[in-house]
Amino acid sequence: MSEEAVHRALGMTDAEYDSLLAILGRDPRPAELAMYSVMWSEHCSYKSSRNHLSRFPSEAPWVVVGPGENAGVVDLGDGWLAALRIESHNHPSFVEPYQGAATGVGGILRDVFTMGARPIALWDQIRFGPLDIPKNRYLFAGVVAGIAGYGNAVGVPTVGGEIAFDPCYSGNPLVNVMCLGVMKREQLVLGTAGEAGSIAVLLGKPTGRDGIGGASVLASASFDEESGTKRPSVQVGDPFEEKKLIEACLELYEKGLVVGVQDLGAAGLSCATSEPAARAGMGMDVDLDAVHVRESGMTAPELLMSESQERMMAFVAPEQVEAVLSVAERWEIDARVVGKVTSGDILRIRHDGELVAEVPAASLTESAPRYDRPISQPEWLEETWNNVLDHSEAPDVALTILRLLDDPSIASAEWAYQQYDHMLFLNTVVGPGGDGTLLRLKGTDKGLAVSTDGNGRLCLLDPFRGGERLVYEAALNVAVTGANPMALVDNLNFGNPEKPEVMWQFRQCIEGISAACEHLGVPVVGGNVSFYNETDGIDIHPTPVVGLLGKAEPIPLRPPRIDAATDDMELWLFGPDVIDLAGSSFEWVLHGHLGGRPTAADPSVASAVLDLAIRLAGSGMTPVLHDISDGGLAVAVAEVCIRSGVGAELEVSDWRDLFSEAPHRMIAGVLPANAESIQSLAQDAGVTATKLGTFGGEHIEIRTPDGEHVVALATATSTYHDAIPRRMG
Amino acid sequence: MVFPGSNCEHDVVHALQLLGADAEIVWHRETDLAGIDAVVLPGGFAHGDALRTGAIARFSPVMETVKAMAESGAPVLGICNGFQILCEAGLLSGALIANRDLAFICRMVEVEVIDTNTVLTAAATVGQRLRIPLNSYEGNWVDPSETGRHVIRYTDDPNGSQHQAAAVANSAGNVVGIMPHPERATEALLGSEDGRVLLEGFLGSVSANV
Amino acid sequence: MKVTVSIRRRPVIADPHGATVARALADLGHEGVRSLRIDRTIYMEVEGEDDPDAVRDRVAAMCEQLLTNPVLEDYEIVVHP
Amino acid sequence: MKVTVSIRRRPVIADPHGATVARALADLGHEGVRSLRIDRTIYMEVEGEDDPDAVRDRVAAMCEQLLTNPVLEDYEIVVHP
Ligand SMILES: Nc1ncnc2c1ncn2[C@@H]1O[C@H](COP(=O)(O)OP(=O)(O)O)[C@@H](O)[C@H]1O
Ligand SMILES: [Mg+2]
Repeated sequence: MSEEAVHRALGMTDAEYDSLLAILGRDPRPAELAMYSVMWSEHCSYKSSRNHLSRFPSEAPWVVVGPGENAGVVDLGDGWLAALRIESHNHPSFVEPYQGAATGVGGILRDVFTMGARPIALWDQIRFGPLDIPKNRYLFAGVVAGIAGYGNAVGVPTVGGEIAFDPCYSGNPLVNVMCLGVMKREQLVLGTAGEAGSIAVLLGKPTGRDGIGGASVLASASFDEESGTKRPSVQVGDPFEEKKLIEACLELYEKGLVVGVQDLGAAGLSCATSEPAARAGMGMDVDLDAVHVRESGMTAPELLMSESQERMMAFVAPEQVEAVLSVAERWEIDARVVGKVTSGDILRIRHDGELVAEVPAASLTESAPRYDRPISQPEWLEETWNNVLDHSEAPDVALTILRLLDDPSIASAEWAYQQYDHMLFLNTVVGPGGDGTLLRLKGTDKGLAVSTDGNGRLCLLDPFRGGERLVYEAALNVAVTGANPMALVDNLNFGNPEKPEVMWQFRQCIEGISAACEHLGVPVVGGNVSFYNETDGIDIHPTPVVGLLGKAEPIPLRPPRIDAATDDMELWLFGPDVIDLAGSSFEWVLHGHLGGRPTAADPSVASAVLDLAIRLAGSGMTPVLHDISDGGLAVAVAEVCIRSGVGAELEVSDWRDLFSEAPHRMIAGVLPANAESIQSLAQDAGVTATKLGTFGGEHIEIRTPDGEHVVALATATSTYHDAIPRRMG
Repeated sequence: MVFPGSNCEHDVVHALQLLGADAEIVWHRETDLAGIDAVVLPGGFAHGDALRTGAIARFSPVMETVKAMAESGAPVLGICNGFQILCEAGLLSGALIANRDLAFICRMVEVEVIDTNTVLTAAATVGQRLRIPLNSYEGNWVDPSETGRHVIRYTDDPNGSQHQAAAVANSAGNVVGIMPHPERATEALLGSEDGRVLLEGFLGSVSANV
Repeated sequence: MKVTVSIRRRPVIADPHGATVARALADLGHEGVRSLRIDRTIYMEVEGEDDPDAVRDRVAAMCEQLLTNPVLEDYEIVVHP
Repeated sequence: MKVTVSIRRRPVIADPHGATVARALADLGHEGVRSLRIDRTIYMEVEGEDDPDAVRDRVAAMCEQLLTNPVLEDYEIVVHP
């Protein structure tokens, strides 16, 4: 095979190959070609998205580390820092759901403890096709088992997330995972190689031929013929090794034994050598013969491209190497000295005594190609906006509520989160099942709240408004626990970026997310992009997922909970009464309709409602506070009733109020004695407050102009809890 | 006692300190436990649950000393994975296998105390019902020999455990294994304080023992 | 009719538990274990005494559909007459 | 030297995995499975080509000490010459 053919087989375009020739001024050696092909891949170089990601606001006084490192880091005050990051493992999870999801968890954990932080919690955002298709049940069960299997065993609780089902994910499930870590300021470490003379120590699992399909091309072109058949399609995660790696690294940080650390993920050693060197403006000499391996006879390209899990590269001052190796030994993990940082900017790699690569370290990262791909608004969009559903006919409200509670995207996710340890570390104050998760930070009076949200239908109908509303929804979820939004990470799951319509959706979502973040003063500190989520040329709905971190200080003594309603409470609604059914669960679940144009967020209303939510949560006067999202007011009330085991009676002036998913709205359970003070709080905030009715009884009774609609609490409860188990059999 | 792969050690220490005990973490390679009056084997996944849960941990150097202490009557408590290790080590009878429904279960369960003659249940009363979080995949206790004393039982049957046993003791009552996590139920803020009566009983029997 | 299905992870796929056990054996002083892998075996009693080949085919179908993970594993069926 | 250790759970001990799989097979329309149990098999490469009996004894020692739990399991060692 000619070199040209090889670079194409490695996914490099001729133009990219030419710029590589220009950089080297000669033909690349096989190992060099291997490194550039992975480092310049979409996944590692963000070549289609970089230009757009720069649009995100990423500055704020409390941002310690913004996008560009393995995880974002923000200042929590009193010497505490939080590190957060979100990442996708969509395609591997389709190939092998258990291991795909498991290794996704392992990867995001490494991104966080690479920064010096101890990972304290995980959130999973997972999306599949409908459960009536066996393959989707298999994928769903496998992914949940994989997250549980790895997260529980590695000893990091999975305290929340999101589960959604839609036909567009049938051939392409989405598996995103977010991780939050905390550390004392002194422990912060960056992914830098440090000064000339620093020693590179490779920690963790031996390197095997994992996830290097590409290398087979090289191998068969230049090395042993049959080695192509030796390659595993799937990587197997080892949470036990990762647990030891976490403890070992944290001890290294506490003892101040490292100058920098880089995890090995995509692009393995290629990335873990070139990136830290480039960040430090240094070069590096690397000896592949020193790398500990799982299989014999691995070639240089294989060693450089291998994505074997549970590995970290530490950069250490020469006099500390002994100490580092003994920490590794105590934790019973392998550690090898594999390289030395050099002045200048050249990355030199030897294997079997021979020089196999000699390239400018920075050229693998900074000189990676960037594309401004063509962008155009889909023609079908206008049409879709005009395709509105006629709502003159009132539906059977009671039946509609049950249909919505039976929708797996709305129903209880307990089937999944019961399989996750969500209590480890004794921090979980408000766990899965409500809105945002609320964690306490032991040794302080701080609470950390996180909500992760995505909405493919909204973003398909209007990617700008959808992106904007995602951020406001996440913010409200965090606010109802009493926390102030402070930082955001995003995971951009999109279709094929070579289609101008997809790039338009991508750009619009980024604009929407950015606009909301700018208004709220919330910086984007990190994220991830996943393109090419398509099946047979059909792209998924544009599905950005945001993870928002908020801080409550002091943490509320009695934070609002979804399950705290009692029969002596009044039911209140806060926020504008706007009717918006475009893209709603009502239209989709009941009518299979996806059309119309969702209303835009209203920034000033959003701020007012957020402030009110935070004040109410802190005041302890609203034992129940729950935002209105999928399924609208009716589902929000039903969820509170079901979780609390108490009925409710309420009245609305228009049945559509019950199912409207207009933003910036929440309901509360309030003791009559507090009703007045709460009203005045709302007044001060400039938020409309409406008493809808009261909690109590065995039924959810709703009065509309069309009459009285009654759902037995018992029926609602079993419907809501059985929806997923019933389908999973 | 911390084994590679344990993960509840800090939680146990936190809870015990909350109850006024002075607790420290001991690495599994230690052999000298001088000055230590009682032992807790915390939950987690020692050695990644390779082969059988607890199978490898039982050979850790520290376990020799733990056995000696157990025989001398010192209070020894195994929680979750710690329970599994005590069974593998032969300090408790029976063994733990996968939950009946083959799924990891993390949720609040209700248990009933049925025997108060152990270091863990000493401060509780027979028939007392407690809400404590369960968190395990291999929580299904089997004891073909029928020699184990089950001292706490689930009021429902979450995992198929023989006699619905949630906690098991040796005949002397100084070695106890419990599957749910009492250390996760010691603060109202986190949802339940029912684990206190167990851990307080355990600490009580420690001072009684020395 | 007794049937055994030996299911084995492909050699190239890592087996973390096997590696951990091998290490533990060495720690316990058991020398000379060059490699160790832990796999599943399924022991079945299947109707159809008269026709072993039919039984094998049926079990093969079970393996393809449910018993094994084709992405990670190979299997071997033994029918005991 | 290749050694296989078949570890089988005592019949009196429940086998949740086996039970679940048997149910799933029936649901999928696979008839005639009278009983089904899932057990572990350990495949080892052990030094000592010259002396199979010694190898067997060493592996038996590993089984007694670590590889099996007498409360639950019986085992059978096959040394492949
Ligand atoms: N959608 C996004 N929004 C903000 N930052 C992003 C996004 N996608 C990637 N980034 C940032 O780009 C950097 C490189 O990402 P990546 O190469 O995936 O890191 P890693 O190799 O650690 O997974 C990270 O700091 C990440 O936070
Ligand atoms: Mg990283």
